[in-house]
Amino acid sequence: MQNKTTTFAEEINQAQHCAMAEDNSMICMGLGINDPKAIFGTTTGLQSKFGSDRVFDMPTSENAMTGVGIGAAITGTRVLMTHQRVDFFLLAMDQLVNNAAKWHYMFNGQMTVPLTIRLIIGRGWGQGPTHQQSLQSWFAHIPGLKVVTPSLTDNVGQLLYQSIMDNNPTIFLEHRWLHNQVTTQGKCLPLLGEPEFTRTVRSGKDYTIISNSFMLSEALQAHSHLLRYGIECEIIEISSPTHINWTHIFASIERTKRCLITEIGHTFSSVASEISHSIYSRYYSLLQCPISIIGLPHYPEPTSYKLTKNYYPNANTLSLKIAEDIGINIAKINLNKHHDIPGEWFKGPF
Amino acid sequence: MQNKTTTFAEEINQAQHCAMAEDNSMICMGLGINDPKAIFGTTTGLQSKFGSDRVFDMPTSENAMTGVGIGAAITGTRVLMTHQRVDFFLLAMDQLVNNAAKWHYMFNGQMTVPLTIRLIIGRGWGQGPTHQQSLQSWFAHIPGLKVVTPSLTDNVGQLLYQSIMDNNPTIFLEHRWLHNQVTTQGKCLPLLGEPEFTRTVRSGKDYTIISNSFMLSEALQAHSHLLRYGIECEIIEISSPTHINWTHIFASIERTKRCLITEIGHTFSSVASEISHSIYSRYYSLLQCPISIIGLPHYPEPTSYKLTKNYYPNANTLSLKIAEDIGINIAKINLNKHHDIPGEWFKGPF
Amino acid sequence: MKKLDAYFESLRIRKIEEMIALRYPEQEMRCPTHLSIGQELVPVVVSNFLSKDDKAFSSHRAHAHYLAKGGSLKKMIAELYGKATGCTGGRGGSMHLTDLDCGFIASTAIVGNSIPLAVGSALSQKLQKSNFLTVSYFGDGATEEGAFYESLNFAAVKSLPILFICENNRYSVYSPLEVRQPANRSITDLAQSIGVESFHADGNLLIPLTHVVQSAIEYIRKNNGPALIELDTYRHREHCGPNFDDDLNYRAAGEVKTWLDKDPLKLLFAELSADQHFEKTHNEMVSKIENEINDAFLFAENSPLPNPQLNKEFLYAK
Amino acid sequence: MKKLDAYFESLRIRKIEEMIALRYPEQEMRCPTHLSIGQELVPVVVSNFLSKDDKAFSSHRAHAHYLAKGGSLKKMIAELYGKATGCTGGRGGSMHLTDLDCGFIASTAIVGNSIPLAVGSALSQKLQKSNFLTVSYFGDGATEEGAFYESLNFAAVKSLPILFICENNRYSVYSPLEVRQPANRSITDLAQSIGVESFHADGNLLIPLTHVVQSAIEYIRKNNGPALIELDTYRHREHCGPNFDDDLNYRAAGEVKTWLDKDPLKLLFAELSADQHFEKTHNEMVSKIENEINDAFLFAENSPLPNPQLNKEFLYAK
Ligand SMILES: Cc1ncc(C[n+]2csc(CCOP(=O)(O)OP(=O)(O)O)c2C)c(N)n1
Ligand SMILES: Cc1ncc(C[n+]2csc(CCOP(=O)(O)OP(=O)(O)O)c2C)c(N)n1
Ligand SMILES: [Mg+2]
Ligand SMILES: [Mg+2]
Repeated sequence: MQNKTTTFAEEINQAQHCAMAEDNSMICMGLGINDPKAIFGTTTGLQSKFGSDRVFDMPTSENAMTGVGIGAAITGTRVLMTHQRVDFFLLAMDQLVNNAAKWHYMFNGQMTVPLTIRLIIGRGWGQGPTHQQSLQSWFAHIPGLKVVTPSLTDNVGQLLYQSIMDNNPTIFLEHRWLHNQVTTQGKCLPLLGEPEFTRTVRSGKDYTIISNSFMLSEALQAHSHLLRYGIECEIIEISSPTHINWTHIFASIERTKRCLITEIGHTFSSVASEISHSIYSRYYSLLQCPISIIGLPHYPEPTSYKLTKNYYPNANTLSLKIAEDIGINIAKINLNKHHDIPGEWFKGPF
Repeated sequence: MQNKTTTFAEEINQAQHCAMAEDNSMICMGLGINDPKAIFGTTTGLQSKFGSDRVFDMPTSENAMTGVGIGAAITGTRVLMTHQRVDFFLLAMDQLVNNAAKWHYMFNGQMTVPLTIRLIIGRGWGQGPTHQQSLQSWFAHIPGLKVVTPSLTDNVGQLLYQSIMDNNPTIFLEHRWLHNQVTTQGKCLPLLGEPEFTRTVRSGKDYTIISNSFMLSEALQAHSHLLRYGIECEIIEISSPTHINWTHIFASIERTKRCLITEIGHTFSSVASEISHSIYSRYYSLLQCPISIIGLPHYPEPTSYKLTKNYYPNANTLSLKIAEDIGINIAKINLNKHHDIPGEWFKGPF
Repeated sequence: MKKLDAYFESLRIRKIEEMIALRYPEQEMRCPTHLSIGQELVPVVVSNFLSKDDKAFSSHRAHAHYLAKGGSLKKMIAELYGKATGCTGGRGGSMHLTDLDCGFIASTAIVGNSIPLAVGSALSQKLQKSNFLTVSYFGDGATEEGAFYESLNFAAVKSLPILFICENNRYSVYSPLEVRQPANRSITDLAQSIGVESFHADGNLLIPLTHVVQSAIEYIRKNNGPALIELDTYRHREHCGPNFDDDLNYRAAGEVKTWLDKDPLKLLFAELSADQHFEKTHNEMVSKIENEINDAFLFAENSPLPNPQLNKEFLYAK
Repeated sequence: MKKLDAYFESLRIRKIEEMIALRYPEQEMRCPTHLSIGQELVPVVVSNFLSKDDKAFSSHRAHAHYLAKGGSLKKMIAELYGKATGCTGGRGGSMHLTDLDCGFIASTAIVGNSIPLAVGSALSQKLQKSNFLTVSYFGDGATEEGAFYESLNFAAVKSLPILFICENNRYSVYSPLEVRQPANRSITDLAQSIGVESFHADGNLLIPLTHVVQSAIEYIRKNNGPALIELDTYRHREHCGPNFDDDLNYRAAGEVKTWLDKDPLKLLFAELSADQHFEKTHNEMVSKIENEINDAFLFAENSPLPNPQLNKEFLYAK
């Protein structure tokens, strides 16, 4: 039983079920939350279990609905809202930044905002310029928001459950390509545990990779590939860019003296730039090579299959850069698959 | 005549008059554009000169009006829109990011977006949490936007005129406290000149200060103060964070080997982090001290006079940090004035 | 609502705001401040039908809404003075008022932006099966924001117990309605066609105002659905700040005169003065109000300043 | 509009989309694709009243709007195939179509987000004193966005020459109107009360549809003011993608049947078939259409792929 497999999407689903059961006041809303596709299967069963007062579909009104979520949250209702793409949520920045982020602060601690907003990052199959933005760097720039960026099936449930139960406004940035990621159930961290927002997921002495979201999957592949050449990379997962444990990162850099930071979105003025600045400011005289940031190129994503081939950095981009920093030659991994789908199970169209 | 004084606001006004005269298709819109206060005096005379078809007030509909501006721009109308605070413009992020920034790119160069959006950064007199945000780092993070951040009266007219005449969507971030900044008219750069987006405004061999917007005024004071101690700071003005001349910056760092970057907004994932990352990645083994970033603390601005005393870094914050980096002791500048007003001329309330 | 109560409650708010106006030039209330002078009767009548468990939200022009709902005067004045005893300890200023004890949840400074919050509060009330409602105050300008429209739509879809109060004072800062809304726009009809039961009255006249508020609240309680009231009103002074600004001529002199003649306090005073006992009551009440106001200003002035060392506190909730 | 023209123009679009549906599973058109099958008659009739100098904007479901306006079929299919010859060279895909030659300015993928753009285009037309107008196509879901409301308000304030076409197909993805809009909502009445002259018709019936489009366009040209038409319509297939999805039961079987019976092509075919010459014309037209479609697919397949080396191009305009 303990070893049955479970997916990232199932863990997300489970976390919502448990939170709804735990807090009777909690509500879940989102476009299509109870439709036949149940937001990529992540909201299955919620409405039938908890009723349509607590779990409901809503109008295409991202801005006001975010305000409604905040208004409900500050008056005693725990709220979880889901959007199928980050891009749609650009309509709600006023409510997010001017209200949610500042509320607890500007009313001097008299109210809290127990609101979590799941935003799904799209990728592939021609999502194109307006269906694939990630914006973790925007959210992390604003004081008062909590940003959570899960990468792995073992802790995604815990991260979501704890985000929901936390009394701060939280942006939960969920990558579409992780939904089918599998792990064995026994390996999942308990929902009730305290999340470790900065974790070492692979230990190594030669090089530090700081990563999150789908880029961590690429980092894991790069890690295995480089091991064959005797290079031991340490991978540090940043599952909350607003709650980084700097000591944890610094300890790794002191050992490896080399580092690369992945960025799930664009890199200019990004969380990665910030991490780089912090590391350099402490260890600039210790480092053996410059810190690399690997993220999206500085232009919108085109739609065509052909044009996106190299838009997303992958395990090869990472491995080659690391090998170069260390000064060895390596072969490329043979990534014999379509670059625009997460796996053969995906047949489009969304 | 040439030497009559002129203000930052007058230069802004003049640039708009000239642009409207130059391009007959151009329109100007904004809340209160033709009201008795004429947006802090910056839009005076536009409507009476160019008529109410081309210069008009508008509904409080920031989101759609931005879309209207884009729609007009792509169909042959040059557009200038003004908002009295950056904070209000948070309502328009969908139009800005999903349309304006990407349009030329995603339609493969077939259309251009000659749209400039003046956003005024508030400060002081209890502007508080929702009337003082700057967000240059957000805008600069998005590929396809041009961000312009004027600091000085001598080039603000040129920067605005050229922004308007440029066929790219441009965010013109104008600091409220600069409006009364005075210079002699002869010192203003010609509107028709090509802007130098990265300029050395003070030369010095000991230390590089990279700055923009109102923080540059503080940097200039720090510069004079430090000169008394024999410290020669070089001040580099970044009047467009999206169009940085890196060679220019790098040349300065090679000489001074020390540097501080000011940030007009919050510093986490900021333009300053990005500049720091770039400098370090090239010169980490050359630098004699870590790069400092000086911007707003990581919490919203409170309103009370008492609570904001140290919210904004000033000339002393900069001088003391620089003196520390260089290893000398200096006295503080006596800033004998209210910290929440730009000058005695300001009596509230907005 | 009783004339005498309506008059004195409005007068109290008027006098509070006049004192703010009087003392604003001392430069001790250092924050943008939007006075409600001229518009007091609306929240007085609305609040007359509410209890502490009903919630209220408002905008930048919130003083009268806060006070009428029962918000602490001392805490409000202390807030304007940026003191630790202010209703947000000096963090929010005039545009961010709150007094949870009386159900005044919050005012916010971005036009239209507290309307969805109020709808969220009504959603909470519905989910909690409470019998109370939420009031959302905003101006005519706010109805131009998509947030207004989206909020009304959702409130109607979910049949939420919310009363939208639109104080139509014809201006958004200096901009008249004509440059912002179509010529024959009726905000009442608009709201009705969105799906919210809508009413309209002159906000300066006690009897129709009372009647319409009562009808709307009865409607909400009976139908568990939202209602809106559009009320014609007028602000006497400048948009933001303590002064009169009719020298700027953005409002026609005739228009200003008509509305000042219709000042709700003037009208009520005239009616009440017919009663010979009124003068005495009036004098008593005025001195009571003035004492209360003086106390509040003394309280504010003597209150400690907040401690900037605590500026980091409450960035995140525990 | 003439029955025969309406029929064949709609049939052409239907057959194009059916071919897309047929070939989509080959996994060569790798982008989200929203078919208009069932809703073709609306843009066919609207476009019948437009010239190339009238502009059009649309949403995610744009194929029929683009084609009816005169957009190049070859460029559209090539776009779906991600080819260099596509209308945006492969950058925008199915959701970002453009053909400036015919005045189809753009479709965009964020719900409601092209409505303000269309208003901006109408503003340009008014400023340029042109006699042309702009059409803005969107769905029932888009009317829930504040952008819709704000756009109509501004178009009314400025009396802009714009025709808003709301294709009410009752669903937003799988969500029925009931969970998104109040029970008795009429989009037509709503738009009217915002200040836009509004009309309503069954989008499946040629005669009332033609009539209403003609009236609205006459109104715009005569009054220099905006108009809106709400048209009842129905999409036959899934929201996004090539398949039928009624096995999912999100639409009642009876409802689906009623609407399929009212398929505008079916109705027109039945009427036209009364004429004995029709069969011949029909066969000729069908083979003409099929040839055109085959050519377009061949063109797309044989077109070169775009060059990713040029990916940086056009980030900024010169
Ligand atoms: C989104 C936004 N846009 C603009 C402003 C500037 N502003 C502050 S109050 C105001 C007027 C609003 O008018 P109305 O809603 O009628 O309220 P009134 O001031 O008349 O009470 C404006 C435009 C703002 N605070 N927020
Ligand atoms: C702002 C935004 N929210 C959500 C979506 C996801 N989405 C894409 S199409 C669609 C349905 C819109 O319904 P409607 O406007 O009625 O158009 P239809 O698909 O019925 O033609 C939705 C919700 C989106 N693209 N943009
Ligand atoms: Mg008003
Ligand atoms: Mg629809």
